[in-house]
Amino acid sequence: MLPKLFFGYFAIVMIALSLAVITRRNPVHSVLWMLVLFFHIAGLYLFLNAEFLAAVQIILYAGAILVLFLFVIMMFNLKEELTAERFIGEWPIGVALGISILMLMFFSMSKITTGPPGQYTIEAIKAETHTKAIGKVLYTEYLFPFEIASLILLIAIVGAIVLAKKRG
Amino acid sequence: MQIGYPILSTVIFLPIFGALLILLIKRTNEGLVKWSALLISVVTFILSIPLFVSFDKTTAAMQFAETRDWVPSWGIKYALGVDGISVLFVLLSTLLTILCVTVSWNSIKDKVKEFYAALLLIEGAMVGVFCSLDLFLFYIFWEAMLIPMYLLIGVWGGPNRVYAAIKFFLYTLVGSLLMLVGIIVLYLGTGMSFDILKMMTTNYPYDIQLILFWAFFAAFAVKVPMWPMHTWLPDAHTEAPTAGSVILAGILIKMGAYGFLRFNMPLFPEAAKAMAPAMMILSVIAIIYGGIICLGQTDLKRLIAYSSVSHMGFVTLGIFALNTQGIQGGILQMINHGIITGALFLCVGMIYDRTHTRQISDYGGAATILPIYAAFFMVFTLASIGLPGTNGFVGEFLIILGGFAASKILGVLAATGIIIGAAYMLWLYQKMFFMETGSKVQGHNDIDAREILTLVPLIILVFWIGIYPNTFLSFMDASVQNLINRVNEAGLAQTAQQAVEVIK
Amino acid sequence: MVPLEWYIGLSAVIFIIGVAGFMIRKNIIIMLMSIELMLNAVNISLVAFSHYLQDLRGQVMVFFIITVAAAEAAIGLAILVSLFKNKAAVHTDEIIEMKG
Amino acid sequence: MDKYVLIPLLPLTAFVINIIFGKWIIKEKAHWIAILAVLGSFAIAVSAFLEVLSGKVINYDVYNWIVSGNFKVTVGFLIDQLTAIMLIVVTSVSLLVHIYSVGYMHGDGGYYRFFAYLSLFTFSMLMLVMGNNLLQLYFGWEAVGLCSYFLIGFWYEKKSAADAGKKAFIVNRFGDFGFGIGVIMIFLMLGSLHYTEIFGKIGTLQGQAINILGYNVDLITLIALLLFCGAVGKSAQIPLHVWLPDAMEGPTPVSALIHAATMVTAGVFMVARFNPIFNLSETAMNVVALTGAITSLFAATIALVQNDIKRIVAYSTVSQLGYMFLACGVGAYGAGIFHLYTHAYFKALLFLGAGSVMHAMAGELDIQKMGGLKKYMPVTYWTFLIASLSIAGIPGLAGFFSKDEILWLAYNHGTVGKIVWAMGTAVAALTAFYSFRIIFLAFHGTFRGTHEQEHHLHESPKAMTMPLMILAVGAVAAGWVGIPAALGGSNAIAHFFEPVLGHPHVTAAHEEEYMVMGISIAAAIGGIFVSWIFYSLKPEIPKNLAVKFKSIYTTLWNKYYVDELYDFIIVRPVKWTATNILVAVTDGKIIEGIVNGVPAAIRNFGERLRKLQTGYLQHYALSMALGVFVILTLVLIAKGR
Repeated sequence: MLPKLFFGYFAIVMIALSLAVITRRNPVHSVLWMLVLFFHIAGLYLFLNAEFLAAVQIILYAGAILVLFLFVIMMFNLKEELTAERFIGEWPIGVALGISILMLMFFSMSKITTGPPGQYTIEAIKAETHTKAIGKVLYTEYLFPFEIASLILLIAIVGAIVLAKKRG
Repeated sequence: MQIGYPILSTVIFLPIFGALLILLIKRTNEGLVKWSALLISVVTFILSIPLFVSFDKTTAAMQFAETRDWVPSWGIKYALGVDGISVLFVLLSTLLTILCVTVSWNSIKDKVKEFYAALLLIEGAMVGVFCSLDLFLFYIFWEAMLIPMYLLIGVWGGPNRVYAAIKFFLYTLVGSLLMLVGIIVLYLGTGMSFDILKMMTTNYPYDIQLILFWAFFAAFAVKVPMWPMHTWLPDAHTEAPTAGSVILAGILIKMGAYGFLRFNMPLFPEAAKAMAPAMMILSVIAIIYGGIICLGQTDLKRLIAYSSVSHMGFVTLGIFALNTQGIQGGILQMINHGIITGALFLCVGMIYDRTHTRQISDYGGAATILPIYAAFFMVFTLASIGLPGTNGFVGEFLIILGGFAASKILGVLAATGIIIGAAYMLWLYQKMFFMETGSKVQGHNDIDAREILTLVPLIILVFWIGIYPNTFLSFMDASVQNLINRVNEAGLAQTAQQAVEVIK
Repeated sequence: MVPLEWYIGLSAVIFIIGVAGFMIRKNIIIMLMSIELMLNAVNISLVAFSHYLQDLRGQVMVFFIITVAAAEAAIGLAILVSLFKNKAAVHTDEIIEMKG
Repeated sequence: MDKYVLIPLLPLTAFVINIIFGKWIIKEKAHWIAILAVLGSFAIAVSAFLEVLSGKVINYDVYNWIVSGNFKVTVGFLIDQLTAIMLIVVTSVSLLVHIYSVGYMHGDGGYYRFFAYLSLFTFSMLMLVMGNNLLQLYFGWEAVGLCSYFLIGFWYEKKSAADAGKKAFIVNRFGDFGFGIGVIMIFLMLGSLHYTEIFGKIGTLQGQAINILGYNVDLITLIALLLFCGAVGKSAQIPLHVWLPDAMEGPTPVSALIHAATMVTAGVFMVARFNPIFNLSETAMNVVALTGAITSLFAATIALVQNDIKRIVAYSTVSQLGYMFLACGVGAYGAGIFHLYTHAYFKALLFLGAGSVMHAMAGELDIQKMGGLKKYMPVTYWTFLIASLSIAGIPGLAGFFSKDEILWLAYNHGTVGKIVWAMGTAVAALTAFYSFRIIFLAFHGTFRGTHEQEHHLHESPKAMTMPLMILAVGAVAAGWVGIPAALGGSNAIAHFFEPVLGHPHVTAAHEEEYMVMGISIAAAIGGIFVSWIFYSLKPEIPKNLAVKFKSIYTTLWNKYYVDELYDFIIVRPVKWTATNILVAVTDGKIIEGIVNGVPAAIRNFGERLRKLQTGYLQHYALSMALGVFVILTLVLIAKGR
């Protein structure tokens, strides 16, 4: 019962926070609400025995990406933003479409059938520690995608510099 | 008949590589661009001469054949070869390209290296079309040719060039797409093979033949162009630069008729036989219609373009007469038309370089100012109206003979085309060269040595074919006979096959 | 034990909120944030699957997604910066060069 | 290689040399090459003639021209009696005209060109008469037409000359159209185009009919008439006679050579050559005879009122050609060719004489503005007079014998023969009248031209009068080879032709022949007499007549309005169709409409579709979401089933 209650709290708060993120007029507020959301997601990860991911979530998302967002927002004229129209004229269509797709998703959820469980039981992970377990998988089975991921990051760095650099 | 190099591949790819090479030359160095284009085209022509010299005239089989696997999993091969029907076109292509290079020497001043590269690319693709023995390869060359031609018209053409280029492109593309569908059907019907020779010996059911016949017809009839798909031709010719018109008239529109001979007839013999009367009627309409409409033209190039419609009507008439004289005459007339109309466009280009007008009414009295030019133009005019002793006569006579043998009425109607032809060509000649000298003609120099040298090879061919056509007719004998046998016997073979099946 | 469906349902809701945010907001920054929302929603379901199927591959996937999200945010914001420099616009109704 | 090939080859060589080098190197010496070549041809032709005279017939192939399947044609030569006489006519007249032209064309800018064309013409004409197959005949046929085109339009700066050349070529093409189809029919029916094989097999077609648009037509008649079509065009018979009078725009030597002596007679030659075919069809023969007779009368009446000296002679040529066809039509091929042969000399003489007059008059052609030229140019006068007497049919001169032979044989050829004989005799009277009209108006009386013209009057140079005199001898003596038996001759020429052309056997008595002869002599003398009264004695009579019978006069003056008729029913409608229907409507609207209509519809659709492309990011996002929704729905429905 306790886990369900716990989950219920998380779920309600996270949905509320998400809605806040997309509805706030001031982008800074959105970012801040998002920060709170990310902490909650990290919490949910802990709840699911993914300690390493929880840490990454906070360090990377909360620490890096959101800060990046904030920096960019600082460059813009917030005053204008506060008076501008928030939503597009066709927003009800968007909402309706979103709800429709959501209905479809819920409808199809009943058809989910899970495959056979794998070898990484909670006990096994606990015995090996989560970080070590995920590291093992990452550097053996997923070595090649890992390298590619690093390449993507490299390209992102170069790209970001090229794009944001003043033309001259 | 052992030749040390794969001659067909060389003739196809030498100009293509040459074109790439030219693109690497520095833009400002126009002299080098021109000379290397000339060199490449001349070398290509020289390399293609063995086709003429060591061609074995006794067999209908494919000669100088080359076969390599290309995409084995899809049954695509790199197969080349020529027979008596196609060999002359290869030679004509390589010859005309040289003349196109020389005639454009001074008239193209803009984007020079791209122009010559496009010209050479077209040459390679054209030869490829005539040599391909694999339908896939054929289609690639067929479409590849379209792009540089489109550019030739669209970039170096006259004031209304974009419209003309797009019209040309759309027309041919629509036809080609229908053919593509046909090719895919054939591919499946031949057991996953694009081998043309294999298709030539396969008998398809009659209904399929009929559908495929029309699919291929769409592509080829547009190219020819048969009436009523001809309206792109005057626009394209009028707007194209001289070299473009020459290539267009000389080779490109021959591909349609060549396609009839290479695909429509041997692949779908029964359908071809059944559709022959319809084709002949369309041809005769083209002859007369194209001729009469010439009388109403005011634009020099447009008139010659419409005369092409009329002449190609003769060609298709001969081809679909389905007898030896008709088909041989048709093939010969294709060569003739390539020479004559090619030459006429060269001539028009030369005078256009001087006067910058295509309006017939602006001319007059040119024979006084440019006597040598007038003499050359006269010879081609006479060849165009089929005067005996010139090549035009041999072709037209054989076609009318063949056409008359197939259908008396159509033969007679086609013969009226000769009267009309004389009427419009002489009318044109009179307007351009006789009577008082027009103001725009005044004060120009006669054609120079370069231009004379451009026209002389064609003059020689005009009389060579006119006086001793057997040099060329003998190339086709075996292949044409083979084709006719195929068309005539296909029906029998099919019935025999059905009979065997019934017995089983 | 919380059923798997709950996690997926939560993930779906957040995903759709992200989608809706992307669709209805004019501000490009918010739109980029909506994308982050969607990615996180997917992450949640992946981690949940990983947990329930006792397979670490889901978490590895999340790891990659975070990487890509970081890259995406970097590039997206860089584009935004250069866009702002050029047009001083952060609203989508101000950027309609693609109008036919 | 043997000498006969050289007959056509020499002029061809001269042509090639002159046309290529004439402009820069040869220039004023062009005539040497041309004359030497024709002289060589003439010499060989004479030797060939002598061989034929001794009974030899030369027939051999040089090389295969066109071979296609079972169709095979060679270039080859046949020299029999018919060809031999033609060779003599062509080369001799050509030689004289060449010499004459040295004087006539002196100083013309296109001197080398003129001689080159003359050589080319001689070559073509020789190919025409020497060919041993139909296609080679056709080759020569078209090639002489081409030369005629070149030479009529020789002074191309003049619109009328350029028009006349074009008209000649195109009108001839109408005839050649029929001729070409005839050639093809012969090949399809008989499988060969060689004379020997055609004549050998033609009998097998007798009685066969062919179905044309539901009518059964006798095959041989059809073939014969198709061939005759060509002859009608080339020899300027009704209804294709319109080009010949206009052809007088060319230099006069050309008119003499091409439009009087040689090319225009090619039609007669062809009909005679194909006499085995014509003989098999009564209908075709009658058509030939009547066409000839009608043309003859028709042209003669027009000639009565014309004032242009060359046009009168041209109409007289048309008329005389009609005579020759008349002869062929009654089976008297030999007589026809005989007339062709004599006509070549006296008509060439008339033209060259007219040229000489023009030379003196500085290009003036109107006989009303001449008069009294006798004393200024005696050689021209006397030679012209001899030619006129010859053409009028005064006994003893060449024209008399050939004309008389034709009329006599026509008279003996049944009903049709009687009709054409009557017409022929009428024509004889008219011919005498208009020929002497020229004599009286131009050479007698007083000069009516301007002062400058009168001052300029002179006899022509030697190079021009020499040929006139030689031709005058021909105009007198050429007929002596055909003196009929009734006048104590042996009619040698008829016997000479008999192996090739046959000879109708006439059993009628000499008395009857004297009667026919007497009528035609009377007609000729009567014509001359009336002419003398009209134009020498009482010049006011013709003027009064012209006023009195105004409608007839204007009809004749306007040549029966045939040109206008053709212009109205053929030229204009075709041009109108070309510009107003084909260019404007069919090509411009219908085909282009369809062709441009489809892309236009597509573009229109595209224009509307483009509106969807708002450029608004969210709209794309919305449509993406919509797509996701639709696809998901479809997937779920598909899975649910």
